[in-house]
Formats: sequence, structure tokens, C-alpha cells
Amino acid sequence: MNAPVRVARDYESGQEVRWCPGCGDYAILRAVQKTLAELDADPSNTVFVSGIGCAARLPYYLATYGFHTIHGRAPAIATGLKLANPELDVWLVTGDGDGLSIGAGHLLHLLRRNLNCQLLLFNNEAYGLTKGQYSPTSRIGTVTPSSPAGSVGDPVSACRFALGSGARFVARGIDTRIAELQATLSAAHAFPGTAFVEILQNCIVYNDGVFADFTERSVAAERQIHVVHGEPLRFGPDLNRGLILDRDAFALRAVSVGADGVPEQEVLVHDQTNRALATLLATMEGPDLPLAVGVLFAEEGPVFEVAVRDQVEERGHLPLSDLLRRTSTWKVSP
Amino acid sequence: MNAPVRVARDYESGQEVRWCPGCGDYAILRAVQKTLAELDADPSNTVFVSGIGCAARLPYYLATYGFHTIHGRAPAIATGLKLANPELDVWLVTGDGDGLSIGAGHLLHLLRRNLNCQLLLFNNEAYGLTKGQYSPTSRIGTVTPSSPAGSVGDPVSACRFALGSGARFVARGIDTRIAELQATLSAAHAFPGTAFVEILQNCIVYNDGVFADFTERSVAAERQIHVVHGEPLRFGPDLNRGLILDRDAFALRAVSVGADGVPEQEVLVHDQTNRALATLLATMEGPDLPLAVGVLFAEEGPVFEVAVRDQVEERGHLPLSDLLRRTSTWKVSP
Amino acid sequence: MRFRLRETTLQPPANLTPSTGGIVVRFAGDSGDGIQLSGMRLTMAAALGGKGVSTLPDFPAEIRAPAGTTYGVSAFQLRVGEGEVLTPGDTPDVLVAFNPASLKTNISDLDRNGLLVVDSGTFTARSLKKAGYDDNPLEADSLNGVRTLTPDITRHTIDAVKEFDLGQKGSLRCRNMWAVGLTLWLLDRDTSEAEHWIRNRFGDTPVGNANLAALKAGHAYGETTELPGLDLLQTREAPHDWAPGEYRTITGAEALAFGLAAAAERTGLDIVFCAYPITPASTLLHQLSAMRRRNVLTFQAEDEIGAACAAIGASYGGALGVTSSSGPGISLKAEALGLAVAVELPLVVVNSQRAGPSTGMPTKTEQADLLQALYGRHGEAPLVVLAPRSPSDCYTTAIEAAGIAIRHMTPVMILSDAFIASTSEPWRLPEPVISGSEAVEFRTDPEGFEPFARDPDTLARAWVKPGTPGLEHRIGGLEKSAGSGGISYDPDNHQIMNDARIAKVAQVACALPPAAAEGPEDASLCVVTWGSTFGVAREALAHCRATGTVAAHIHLRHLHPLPANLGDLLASYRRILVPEVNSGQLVRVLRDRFLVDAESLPKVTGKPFRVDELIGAIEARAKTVS
Amino acid sequence: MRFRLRETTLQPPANLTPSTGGIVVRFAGDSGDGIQLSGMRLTMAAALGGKGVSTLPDFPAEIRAPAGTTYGVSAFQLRVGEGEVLTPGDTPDVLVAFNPASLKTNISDLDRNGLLVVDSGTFTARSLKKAGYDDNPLEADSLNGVRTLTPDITRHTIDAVKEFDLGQKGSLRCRNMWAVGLTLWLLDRDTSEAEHWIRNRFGDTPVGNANLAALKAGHAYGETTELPGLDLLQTREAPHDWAPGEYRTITGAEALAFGLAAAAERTGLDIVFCAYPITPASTLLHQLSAMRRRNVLTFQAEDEIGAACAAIGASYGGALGVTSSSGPGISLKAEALGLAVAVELPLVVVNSQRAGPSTGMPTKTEQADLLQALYGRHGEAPLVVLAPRSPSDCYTTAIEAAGIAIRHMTPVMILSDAFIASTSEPWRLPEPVISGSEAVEFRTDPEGFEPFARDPDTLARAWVKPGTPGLEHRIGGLEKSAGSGGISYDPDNHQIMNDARIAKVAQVACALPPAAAEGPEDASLCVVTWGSTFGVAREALAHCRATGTVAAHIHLRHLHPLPANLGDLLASYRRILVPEVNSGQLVRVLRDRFLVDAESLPKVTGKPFRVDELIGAIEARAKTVS
Ligand SMILES: Cc1ncc(C[n+]2csc(CCOP(=O)(O)OP(=O)(O)O)c2C)c(N)n1
Ligand SMILES: Cc1ncc(C[n+]2csc(CCOP(=O)(O)OP(=O)(O)O)c2C)c(N)n1
Ligand code: SF4
Ligand code: SF4
Ligand SMILES: [Mg+2]
Ligand SMILES: [Mg+2]
Repeated sequence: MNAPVRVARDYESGQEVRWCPGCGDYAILRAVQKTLAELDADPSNTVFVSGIGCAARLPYYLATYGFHTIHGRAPAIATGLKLANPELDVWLVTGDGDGLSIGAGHLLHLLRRNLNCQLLLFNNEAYGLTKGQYSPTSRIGTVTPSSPAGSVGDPVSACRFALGSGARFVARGIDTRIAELQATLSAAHAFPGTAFVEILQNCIVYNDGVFADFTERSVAAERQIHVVHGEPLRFGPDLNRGLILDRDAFALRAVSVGADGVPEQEVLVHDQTNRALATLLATMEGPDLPLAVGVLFAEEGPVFEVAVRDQVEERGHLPLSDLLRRTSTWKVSP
Repeated sequence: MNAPVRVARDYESGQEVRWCPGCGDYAILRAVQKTLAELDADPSNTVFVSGIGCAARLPYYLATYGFHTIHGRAPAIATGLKLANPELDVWLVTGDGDGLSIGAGHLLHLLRRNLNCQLLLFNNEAYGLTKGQYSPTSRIGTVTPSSPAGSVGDPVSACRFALGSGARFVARGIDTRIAELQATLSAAHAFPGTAFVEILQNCIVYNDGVFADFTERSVAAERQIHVVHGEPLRFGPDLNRGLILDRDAFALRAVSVGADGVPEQEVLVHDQTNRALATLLATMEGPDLPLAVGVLFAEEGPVFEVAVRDQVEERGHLPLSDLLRRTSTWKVSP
Repeated sequence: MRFRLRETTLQPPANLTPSTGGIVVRFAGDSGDGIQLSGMRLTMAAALGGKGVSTLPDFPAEIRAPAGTTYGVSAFQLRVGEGEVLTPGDTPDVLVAFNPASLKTNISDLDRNGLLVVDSGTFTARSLKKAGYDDNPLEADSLNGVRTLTPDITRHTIDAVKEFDLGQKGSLRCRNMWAVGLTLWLLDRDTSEAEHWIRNRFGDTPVGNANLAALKAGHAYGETTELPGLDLLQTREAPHDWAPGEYRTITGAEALAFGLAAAAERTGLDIVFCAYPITPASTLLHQLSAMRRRNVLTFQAEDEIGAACAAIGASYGGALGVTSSSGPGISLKAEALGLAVAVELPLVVVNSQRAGPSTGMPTKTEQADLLQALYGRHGEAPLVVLAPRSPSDCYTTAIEAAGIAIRHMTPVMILSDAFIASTSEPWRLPEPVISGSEAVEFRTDPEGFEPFARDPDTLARAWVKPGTPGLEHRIGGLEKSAGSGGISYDPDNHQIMNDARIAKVAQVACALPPAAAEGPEDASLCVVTWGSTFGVAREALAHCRATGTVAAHIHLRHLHPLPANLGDLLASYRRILVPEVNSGQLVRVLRDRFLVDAESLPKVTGKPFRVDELIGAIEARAKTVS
Repeated sequence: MRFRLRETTLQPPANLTPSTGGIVVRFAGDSGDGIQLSGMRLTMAAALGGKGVSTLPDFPAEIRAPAGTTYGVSAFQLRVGEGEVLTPGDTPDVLVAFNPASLKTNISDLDRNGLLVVDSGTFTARSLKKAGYDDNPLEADSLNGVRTLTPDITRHTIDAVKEFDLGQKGSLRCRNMWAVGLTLWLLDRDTSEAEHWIRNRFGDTPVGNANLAALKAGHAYGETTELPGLDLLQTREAPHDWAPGEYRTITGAEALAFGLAAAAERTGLDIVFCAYPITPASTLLHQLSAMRRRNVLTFQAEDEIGAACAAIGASYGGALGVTSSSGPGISLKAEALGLAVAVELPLVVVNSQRAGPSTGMPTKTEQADLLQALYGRHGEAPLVVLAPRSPSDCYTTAIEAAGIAIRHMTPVMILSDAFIASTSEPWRLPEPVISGSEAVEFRTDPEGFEPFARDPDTLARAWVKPGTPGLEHRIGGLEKSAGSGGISYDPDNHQIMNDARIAKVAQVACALPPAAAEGPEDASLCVVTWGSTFGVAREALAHCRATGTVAAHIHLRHLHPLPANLGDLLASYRRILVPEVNSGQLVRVLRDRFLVDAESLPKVTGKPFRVDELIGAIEARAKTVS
């Protein structure tokens, strides 16, 4: 392979970036630009489609084609776009409000159809752009202007929702782990079908530190597990911890590995083609279990726009004048 | 307990039932009426809320309160209704199109909020009322007026979607198994929270026999497993088959039990509080695995309208005139 | 450099010879009785015989109601006449009722001098009860002396097809062909078209032969019982000279589908048709799906919002996005249409109007979405609105809508309706479409490119396909700087862009043919119509003129923008009457724009106007004017 | 037996004494500079001193833009005068700019004879560059001779609060109070209200004491440097006699919230307020959520469709459902509103209009959703439309909307806007609400119950709470039989129900006060306004009269139905001018209904009209009329 001819800067649109200073979106933008450079993506063949929200401003900052659409509908717009031109490399950008509140229905159908695109869901557990109300991913009790006594109702787990919706590629990244995020974005790009990537993103204004429990540098190693297909599910500062299957409880358990713990070979090996395992990984929550990061699930299947186009190509294409005559006609002579 | 004072007939509204002759909806209507009788439900405190579709006509045929709303929005309407009056006993009726296509977003949020109601999703893998187009649950290749070359895109698995959406009660019934369906409806009614019940329903006009593979009397015993919490997962004409966990593949497997198979105690015992197990059960598909019927998952949690009302009751209720004065005021004297 | 459409080729013919006579036949029976099929056979037989014909199918709201119920009755009405038959007729002259339920629901419509044909074999105690009859109406004196034929069609059919061993059920399926045979006799038509069709459809099978036998037996029954031909009933009309050419019958939904396919062909664009099923719009989805064309993709979306958005995405991608719905589905698209207006992409929206509000009466017709089409979005969000006047006109309207959408980079809404979508008429096949004859040129030149710079003629911005090197840019629903397209909150810029969006749509009027009045120069009363009310108005006016009532007719195909000369034209009448199948919508627009005291003639019953209703209204007003 | 509302108590006062003078102050600085807070202190000081005041906050579109950038500038404008100050003023007389960026974005608005105050301490090379200045405008001659004060506020503040050890950042946070102190001096007001507020907010803490010190230092600066008081700048106005009572300041969003709470109290109903966040409507959601009232539940739905549907569900359940949104969110509710119309349930819809189309300019104002409110649903789906004219009027409008919705069993839309929601004015506290004074009686009697039978006065059907024994029934969006409510496809019934829905809404007009013109009897020009354009029109007309231009003013609060006498009233003017912050919408309605040649004065910049714009337009037309 040749060395990439483009660098991250080449993907900057030059438009002034208008997120709040310190917002996690900056890091994600950088990761996207670097990934594009790494892929040597052709800007003129790349389209970023977004809904509405702080996250959804991303396309303005990229020197590719971009469509900042309406709230929650980016998946539907992208579907039409790919039907019109399956050759385009399409990225979707959405937020926890855009994608999981108003847009959840479209997201479900994008995922089950398996349109070939990458979908980045910036999850800050808040509605940033509208000034900080709780979102569908906010934890119970979140105090915001619309929930002064704390929010009510279980939050949506983004990755569990995606898996339940039939997504064929589900991954998770964090705004503070840019190198891993880039790797995940590359994997998403390589996947033929809808690649769903949840990115935990800190909203410094309305929800600062909501992920600190497992993103703070001091605890990151203990509280995050970076999963890799075919590798044992190990984590911790010295990879001294691992996940095993508690067969009776039908659940995952975090244990110490080695000398004072379970033997190495008992640690589960990550199998990204197993939806059941991916669902367990996706729903791990502290304090006993680490947060799973990386590609949780990937299983190829028929790609929507390819299947549609194939059907069309197989069709006979009668001249229109014949089509008009597929019923009885009669002639009136002059 | 006293013997029920009402019988199924008492729940008939007297309105002429206008489904196609032979439609599975008739059997479900009957099961609902019988369940209501069994529960001795007070018709004046019972409300059926539906969207649009053949299924959604059900409220007209019940002598309770009924609201036939708009396509896909019954969950949202029911949420407002319960907020206004949490005492009402609310049932939702939807179809695979109504609930999983246009209404999927609302359904997600109903489920995660855990409003106390029962939701019956009549799944006939078709849009009945609009004359037979494929629906989100139609299998790939389904030929309909809108998919003459066969439908494209993985179908939604209703129960997997519900589980992924955080539903706390997920069950499945079949229009041909009315006794079991009644038991499931009773369990749904007893559950404090949103009880999601998928009901496989034969559309005799547009999708006749689509479930025949496991509903035909001749194969039913072999191809259905009726799960009961705390009971071993056994099925077959003489309960001679059972489900075990294939620990390496992290998947369920159907095996023969007893003499020429695995020992009885290896058969998994159904634990309806385990979401991972429920997900595996929900997604079992032929020919190797039976269809799971009954209560797949049930785990209580905070009930939405109760939590909302509790917050409100905890509030101080200032006289309005004090509220108006929570900022500086000044007086102009005559 | 940009796409040009030769408008003039696309106008529907200006001159018509509306038939004011003819004969109206209605078949009515159970959904399973093959009513629609029978109707089509009569239609074809008439059309092939050089007659004009207009049809009105009427399906029950239920998918498949239990046999013999009144709410399960299916009907098909057709009117046959000389010249252009513009309406399916007010009241049937002949009613063929296949069972008691269909008699019950249809008898009140029958013309007092009409002929009733019933299959007396179906008037059993059980089916009478199902239909809600206490007494047998054929015996009781309840038919009020209507001329009635009561052949036992059931018996006759079974006898006729006995030899083909179809069993009871299969034999009864041929009843409709027996009735077609008899009706053809009554109409003085032969059975050759029907025979041909049966042969084509069933080949030389027992079913085919049985149907043929039934058809012939029915015809023979008329002949041998020496029933008088119904031409006696007809107002005598001069035979019509049809323009030479090849003809077929067509419904509005079919014509829209062909028109969209033709637009794809002409422009060289793919059409991505995005819809969610809904009555009555679904028919168009089905038609296009069945066409199996390489350049017309159909996409069944998860809902109407998704469908509208997918169509916008397709247009953004360089195809022509089309979205189609009815009633509730159109309401749901409001926000997405606003986006299309703001980003200035071409889009065709087909609204097959049905009776509202809310779910309303899904299978019934109405013209009550006009004001919504004009004003139903937040903010100032103008778009182009067209309405076809007849089934065949749907073809040209679809082509014209596509052309305007592309030329002006704007959404265009087509207001069809439940009536026009399902009624059919003879249609002279259009000139062959030349592939690429109106090919669209996308912008590819990066030199001086600005996404929101405007073409001075059309005021449209350039259409750029993503994938084009050097033209990378970002668009969205936020207000944009004129020219550059960057996000702008500048007050003056907002005014400029707002005015530009309005002017761009207004500009469409420049290329439109002037509105023209049909009728006597000296008329002081003018009837103004739009959409499917065309036919009934034109026919009513023909009647009026025949009886000496003077009135003119302006029919509007372009509802936004309106033709530039319309104000002047309207000013020349003392009285203006606007019949609409709504509570008065176009009339509001005319009053607002031209300050004319136009009067509304509203009708909201879920049915089109009847010719006699319009005649009455016109005559009443013509008197007071003159 | 049914709920009755004493309309007359709910009308806003007919007589006003619009101030035409006064002084306009604008504070501008970084979002973090405490600009909004400072503005409120000045407002309160003025109000407590018996002045009239009107405010205009102006937030940046970005949540928290980087400090020192032009797009991160936040501003607050207030106008102080004698009498009723109806607008926040066209151009500031005093501009207080906290940094170069705010100078840059605001200086062009300053009145030529105005006074500029800048914190010269912030004019560093770095911040000048960030603001895009090449040269220091305070040094360069670029301020065109505007009177300028350049105290080093930064330095003065740091000095004043040194003793409280707040550090650099903490000390700088007191800059705004220094500026408030100085401005109070300029306005000839004392610092007591501000002192009081600081004490209340911070208590006896270092921060509190530092703010006090800064405040006093600013005031003292004015005194010791002997700056002239700004009353010199004021047009002399007679002091205003305020009606006796207790006053506070209020924004439109607050007043709507209080009005809804009052409606709950009066009717004894719970209000279930259902919304999805969107700018600028969210403020109302926040206000109501913060109120913590037992009878006002707020529900943040998953989207606007869900919110509208939940509100309908709540009304079905016997509470009063309210839903609120802006722009795109209102468009999304179209289908659900049609359902509310069809099932005839009460519903209040609050539309805080913003600049469109599509996402448009979310923080900017517009009145461009009127025609959508009237016509934006499929089918004939009439509902009631009201618009408040000022922040305080939002209170009465909310109560009236709730009353009409309940009395007539209909959706009522309130057309507020971004401007009215955020501007504030003094408000005399209303008479105490008496709980249950307008208690609603639900139908409970099964005797003769029919769900769609109508009250002869209001034409409303009965409201029944599910849970009521003996009244079990089914409703839905399909057409219903008049009376019984059973599904009906009957043509005549559809006409009857359609007419009834229209008549029911029209009936609301009977209880409305007649429209009245304000102004000279002999005027031949009349200005017609609706919504937030009231204040600017009334003030402009006061100006005009003062200078001898004769014109009348009709302000419409009820947009559908219109007051019954409006046609006659309009007919008495030779010329009618309709200023609207849109491209002409009410004007269309007036022309259509009354065939008057009303002229539109459109403005679509995302900003309200300026008084001088209206004066110019009125004077130009008054000349040609007389
Ligand atoms: C139809 C519609 N409803 C509501 C809004 C207002 N709105 C804009 S962004 C947003 C939520 C954004 O939340 P999220 O997707 O989590 O993005 P974030 O700002 O947190 O990145 C909302 C409700 C809108 N623009 N359009
Ligand atoms: C907004 C809207 N879109 C579309 C329709 C048309 N429609 C009515 S029912 C239906 C689908 C019904 O399918 P399903 O929910 O599976 O119910 P079934 O008829 O199969 O029982 C559709 C698309 C509608 N009424 N409203
Ligand atoms: S509000 Fe939050 S998410 Fe939005 S730009 Fe600011 S920090 Fe980022
Ligand atoms: S169309 Fe299908 S689902 Fe609908 S009533 Fe008929 S059989 Fe039942
Ligand atoms: Mg967010
Ligand atoms: Mg279905």
C-alpha cells in the first residue's frame, strides 16, 4: 500500500469550529479527520449526513460533502442518498437525543436494513444544543431544567438498542481515547453494512464529568476493557483482570487473573460474531464490571442498497412504449 | 376469591366485527374477552388504546372505553392518559406495522419508561389494512404488491427489539393457542409496568400460513416451547426434548432428553429474570430450535406514572399568589 | 446549460367534446363476485367500439367483509357515450345487483326510468336476512315500479358451465361473465373483446372455457328472451370522431406511474420513489413497483417522514426523489418539505387526497388539502402546486412536475385524489419518449462555484452531485448566506433569502401558459375549478349551454403560482362560482389574490360532485346574473 | 351545567399610555460577563422607581462560544420611560461594551447622539485580534465622533474588590456590577434595589461584599468624575400614574406558565404539559417544571409527535393536555392536531414562533406560522387560534385558551413568538385565582348519553372521563355518526359532521368582544396587527399622532374565528396596512374574508419591527390617503 497522500488537515473545511471550549466534540472531530487521512478518503466521494444537535454540526467542519438535515432523520436521508448513489462513502453523525429520542425509529430501520454506512452516535447523556435537558440516555435522577426533581425512566442503552434492532456492527468509543477511537472508526469503515459506533462524549457545559467514573485517567485502566476479536477479555493496569462467564447466573463476571485469581485459559475470548456475548458486553456497568470499548459485534449480511440495486438490474427494462401496451389497446385510424 | 361475576360476553360491545372471515384476530379478541372476564375487569375502568391497522380495530369490539387513535402513536397517547389518570387499567393494541414501523420510536420509549399497561402487538408479518404490503417483520424475499421481486432487509424480531429497548416484561403468544395466550395475558396484566406481548396472528388474506411451520397442529408440539419460570425448558410431544446451553458457542441448543439424550438435569431451567437468556429464547428460529412462547422475561422496576406522581406529590404547592411573588415586586398605592 | 422542458407539448388538449348523454351501468355484488373485472370488460368493449367511457370503481372499506353483508358490497359504475365522457355518471340507468345486500345499498341510486337486473337465484331467506331485508324486495312491492329483470343468473350460469366440472364454487365464479354477456347485449355490443380477454387470461382451460360459455349464455339470454337494447334509453348523440392514434384505458394512478417513468426516461435521471403504504396512495407505489424498471427504484420506508426524507436524500444524491401519500401521511411530511424548500432541492410530492380530517374516510375522495399544500409548513416555505384534471392528465402532470422541480430546484406537490386515482378513461398513447431528450446537466465546474448562487432566469441554485471533485460543500436547514451558503444569522440576509425563495417559486409562472376561459365570450358567470372537478364542471356546462344557460369555465392546473393573467381574466366576469369538494379553499385564494367576490360551492360528502348538482347551481346563478 | 368563563375579566386593558420617549440602554459582552443579570438589575431599578420598562435579551446562537469572539457576544437592551413602554427601543442611547468583540458587533446600532461606555481595560492586542480589529478603535478615529467614556472598568473593579481576595477570575466577575453602578448613576437611579438583590443572592459572603463594593464604586465613579446624568438625553415625558397594585416584571414565557397554572387552579383540572425541547419554546417547559405544582405535570416526550399525542391522551383522560413547541416541532404535530379536531377533545397548543423555514434561525423571531395554524392540516380541520400581544398578555391568553378549549371541546393554538417569550415588562399582579371558580363538570349521567351529541350553545360534545361507570364508548379518527359516534362512511353524515366541526369553531366568535379600533374617529388609514407587533404599532401610532398624522389601530387577539364585527369595522377605512413579521399572512386572511384591499407591510429579518420603520410606513400612507 502506498503511504496516504492526505493528512488530517486536508479534511478541515476551514469553517470556524463553534463548540464550547473544552467540549469532547473537538477530540472526536480530530479522530474523524485523522481516520479519513489514514483511509486516504476521497473528500469528493465522502458525505457526512447529520441530524440536529451539537454533535450534528460536525459536517460543517469537514472538507467533504455535508448535509446537516433535520432532527432525527439523518438515517432516512442517508438511505435515499445511497439508493441514488451507492458508490458514495456515507457517514452519519447523530447524538443521543437525535438518534435515540426523535430518531430512534429511523435508526432501528437503518440498522436492520444494513445500509452500507458508518453511524457515529455522540452520547453525552444530554441535549446539548437546547441547553441541557435530560436525554433518553440520562441516568435516573438526572437534574436538568426540565427535570428539576431528577429524571424518571430507565435510560436507553445505545448499544443494547442497536443489538436488539438487529445491527450487524456495534462498537463503542470514548472521546478521551482517541487512538482506540480511530481504530474503531477504521473498522467501522471497513465493514460492509451499517456500522454503529457509540462515542461517549463529555458535554463540559451541561453534563461535565458524567463519564468520569471510568474515563478519569486514574481509573481508566481498571474501569475500561478494550475488546479485540479473538483475544481474551482482559483489562486492568497490568491486564491482571478478566471476564469470565458465570454459567449459573448466565452473566459475565470480572475476576482477577493469574496467580491470585482464575487461570488464564478460563478468561473468555472475545467473539465479535456472537450477538449474545456482545449484548452482555454492551450492558456491563460499574462498579463491578468495566465498560466495554471497541468492536463488540460484527457479522456481515446482505447490504441494503446492493440488494435493491441487484433486484433492479435483474429486471427486464421494457421500452416505455411497450409498457404502455401491456393492456388491450385499440386504434383509431385517420 | 369470589367467582368472577362477569363472563366474556359482557365485554362484547355489540358492534359487528368486521375482520375478514377466518382472520386470526377473532381468536385473539376472544382471548382478550375471556381474560377480562377471568380478571373480572371493570369495563368502566378499562381502556383499550390502539393505533391504526386491522389489529387496531379491536377496541371497537370491546364494551370498555376505547380510543382508536392514529398510526403508531398509541404508546404516546396512553402515556398522557396514564399521567392524567394512573388508576385506569390501560391496554394497548398495535400491529407489526403500527408498532414496529411508524411507531417503533414511541414503543421504545414506552418500554424503557415502564408505563403500567399491557401492550399487545399482533404480528401477522404484513400490513393487513392497506392490502398486504410487507412489514418490518416480513422475512426477506416476501412477495407483495410493494415488493414484487421479494422484500429486502432483515426483519425486526419483535421480542428482541423489546428486550433491547429495555422492556421489563416480554412475552409471546399465538392466535392458535388461546388457552396459553389467556394465561400470558393474565400474567401481563398482573405485571406492574409495561407488559409487551407479541401475538403471532394469521392474516388469512395476505399472508395465510406464514406461521404454519410451527403452528400447524401436526408440528406444534415439536416446534413450540412453552416456557414457564422455574421450570425446565422442555418441549416435544412427550416433553422428550429440551434446551441446553452450548457453552462454547454461547448459544442455545435443542437436544433429546432422557434415555437416548442428555440427562434431565442438564436441561436449562427457565429464569424469566435473566434478560440474556430471554434474548436467546426470543431469537430461536427453526428448523433446529423451537419457537419460544409464554413469558420470556419479567423483572419489576420503577413504574413511570407512579414515579412522576410521587415527585409531584413531594412538591410544595405554593399558593399561586406566592409563586407570582418569588421575584421582587413593588407596590403602587392609590 | 440547464435542463429545459418544452412546456407546450405537455398541456392537456384545450378542446373537448364532452358527452352529455350516454348510458350508465353499475355492477354491484360481493367483493368476491368479480365485480371490478366485469366492469373492466364492459369498459373495454365500449372503448373498442369507439365509444367514450368513464368508470368509477367503489371498494368496500373492509378488506374482505363476510359474504352477503351490506358493508362488503363492491361496485363498479361506468358510463358509455359518444365523445369525451368526462364523468362516470350521476345515477345508473342499469343496475346489476348480484345479491340482496348489493340491491339494498344501491337501489336508491337507480334512475327512476332505469332498469334493474338482479340475480333472483341469490334471494334466499338467509341472504335476505344477512342484507337486513325482512321481506323479499322482489316480491314485496318495495321496488316502486322500477323496471326489473330477475333472471336466475346463478341457475343459468351453473347450467351453462356444467360440462366443465368446476364444482359449485368454481361454477359460481362465472356468474359475472354471464352478467357481462347479458349487459353487452343490452348495450348492443358484441362479446368479442371479452372473449379475447378470457382466452388471454385463462387460455384453453376448463375455467377459461366455462367463462366463455357463461359469457355467451348471458348474451344469448338477452337475444332469446328478446330483451330490448338499451340504446332506446340513450339521449341520441352524434358519433364522435376520435383523434387518430392508438388508445388504451387508464386510471389516474397508472397515468402518474407512467408519467414518472417517462420523466425518468426523458431526463436521464433515476427516480427514487419513496412511500409508506396508505389508502388511496398505495396504488401508485404498487404500480411503480410492478413496472420493474431500471431507472425507477421504489422504496417502502418505515413511515411517511422517512419516505419524504429518503426522497430528499435521493435528490441530494442526484436522482429525482419522489414521495407519495394521502391524508395523515401528507401531514407528517410537513417538516421534511420545509427542509426541501430550505436546501432548494428538486422533489415531487404526490398527494392522493382522501376525506379528512384525521383518519377520516380513507377510501373516499376530497379536495381538502389545497390550503395545506399552500401554507402547511412553519415559516415562509413556498412550493409549487399542480393538480391533474383527469386520469390521463396525470401523465402530463407528472412530467411537468418533474420538470419544474428540476428546473427551479424546488419541491412540487401534485394534488391528485381518491377519485382521479381510481377512475379510468380512454387515453390516446402519448408520443414515444425520447431517452435523454431533456437530459439534466449537473454542475461540475469548480470555477466560481457557490452553492447558493442563482441562475438569473429560473432563480434556481445549481444542482451538484456529491461525488463531483472540487465542489465539496455543506448544506442544511439553517438559514444560509445568499451565494456562499454558509450559515448566516444576518437579518438582511434572511430577508434576501426569504424573498428569493418566494420569487423563485413565483418565477415558475413566467413559463406557464396563460389561463383561458372556455365558453361564450359574453358570459357574465364563470365557473372556476381545479383538479378532478374539471370533468363534471365541463359536462355540466355543456348541458347548460345546450339548454341556453350562458356560463364560462376556467380550469386551473397550476395552483401555485397561479397563471399571471388570471386576475385580469377573472375581472371580466360579474359572478364567479368555485365548486370544490371541500368547504371552500381555492375560493379563499382567489378572493385574497384578486379581491373578486368569488362564491364557494362546497361539497364534503366523500364523493365527487354530480353533474346535476352543478347544473342546478350554475342555472340558479346564471339567472341572477343576467 | 357546563364550564363558563367570564370572558370580560380576561381582556387586556383597552387603554394604554404608550411612552414615546425614554432612554435605551444596551449592555453587551461575553456570555460569561453577566450581561443578562446586569440588565435585570437596571430593569428592576427603573421599575421600582415608577418607570415603565421593556427589555430585549439577545443570546448568541452558540451555547458557549470561546471568550472574546464576535459570535459569542451576549446583549441585553432595555428602554426606560414614563408610562407604558411597549418596545425595548430601536437604537440604544447608551451602549456599554465589555470588550472589543461586543463593541464591534453593537456599535453600528448606537444612536448618533448616543453615549458609548467601553471597558478600555479589555482592549488588549490579543482581544482586539480575536474580535477582528486591526487597529484599536478607541485610538483610531473609527468611532466617528460618538461620545465615548472609556473607564478602565477592569482595573477599577479589581481595585474595588481587592480586599475580598477573590483572585483574578473572581474579581473580574464583579465587573458587571461596577458597570451597573455607573449606569444607575447615568440614569439618575440609586443602587438600593441592586444592593438588596446582591444581599439576597449572595448573603454576607466575600462574593456578595465584593459585588456590593463594585456596584458602589461604579456609582461613585459617576459621581466623582461628575458625569452628567442622562436625563438630559430624554424626551421630557410626564410622569405616569400607574394603576394602584402590586407589580413585578414578567417575560412572555413566565406569563404563559403562570396563566396555565392559573387555568389549572380555576378549572380544578390537572394540566399535563407535554413537550420536547426546542428553542425558543423550551423556556416554557423549564418554567412549568420549576414551578413544582401538584396540578401541573410536565412530561418531556420522545419527540413532538409524542408530546402532542400525550397531551391528547391526557385530555382524553380528563386532564387538560397542553403541548408546546416551535418551528419544526409545530410542523410535526400536524397529524396529531387533526386527530384532536376529529375526536373533539380540548387541547392547548403553544407555538413560540421562530424564524423559518426549516431549522431557519432558531433564536430569532417571526410571525410566519399564522397560515399554518389556520390551514396546516389535511382535510377540513378547523381549530381556534389566539395570539398574545405582550408578555403580560400571555397570562390572560393562556387562561382564555384553556377556557375555549374546554368549553368548545377543541384544540386552541396560541401563537406566541421568540420575541414575546423573552422580552419583559412590568406587570400588575392579577386578582387572586379562586380555586375551582370555573370548575369543569364532566358528563356522568348515562341517561340518553351519546358521545357525539352537541350542546346547543357551544356545539361541543360532552367531556367524559374514562372511569365513569355506564358511559363506556369508543372514539377514533375515522368519521363518526353525528350523535352516536359510531364509525360512518355515510356521505350525508360526513357533510353534517364536517359542517358541525366548522360551525363549532365559528361559534366561539359569539362570545368574543367585538373588535375595536383605537385612535381618531375620522382616520381613513387603519393599521391592523396581531401578536407581538402590537406594542411597536401602538407606539408608532402614538408618535404619529403627536406629529399630526391621523391613523387608527385594530389589534387582533382572536385570529380564528375573527371577531364578528371585524368586516364592518374594516369597511370604514379607506386604506388598511398590515405590518407583520412575515411575508404577509394575516393580510391574506383579511382580503379573503372581507374583500378589503388591505396592504401588507412584511418584514422577515428575524427581528421585530422598529418603531421608526412603522412610523415611516404609516406616514407615507397617511399622506396618500388624506
Ligand atoms: C423537530 C425538532 N425538534 C427539536 C429540535 C430542537 N433540538 C435541537 S438539537 C436537540 C437535541 C440535541 O441532543 P443530542 O442529539 O443529544 O445532541 P447534542 O446537542 O447533545 O450533541 C433538540 C431537541 C429541533 N431542532 N427539531
Ligand atoms: C400516518 C399513516 N400512515 C399510513 C397509514 C395507512 N395504514 C393504515 S394501517 C397500516 C399498516 C397496518 O399494519 P399493521 O400495523 O401490521 O396492522 P394489520 O393491518 O396488519 O393488523 C398503514 C400503513 C395511516 N393510516 N396513517
Ligand atoms: S453544549 Fe455541551 S455538547 Fe454542546 S458544544 Fe457545548 S459542551 Fe459540547
Ligand atoms: S386483511 Fe388480514 S389481518 Fe386484516 S382482517 Fe383480513 S385477514 Fe385479518
Ligand atoms: Mg446529546
Ligand atoms: Mg400487520
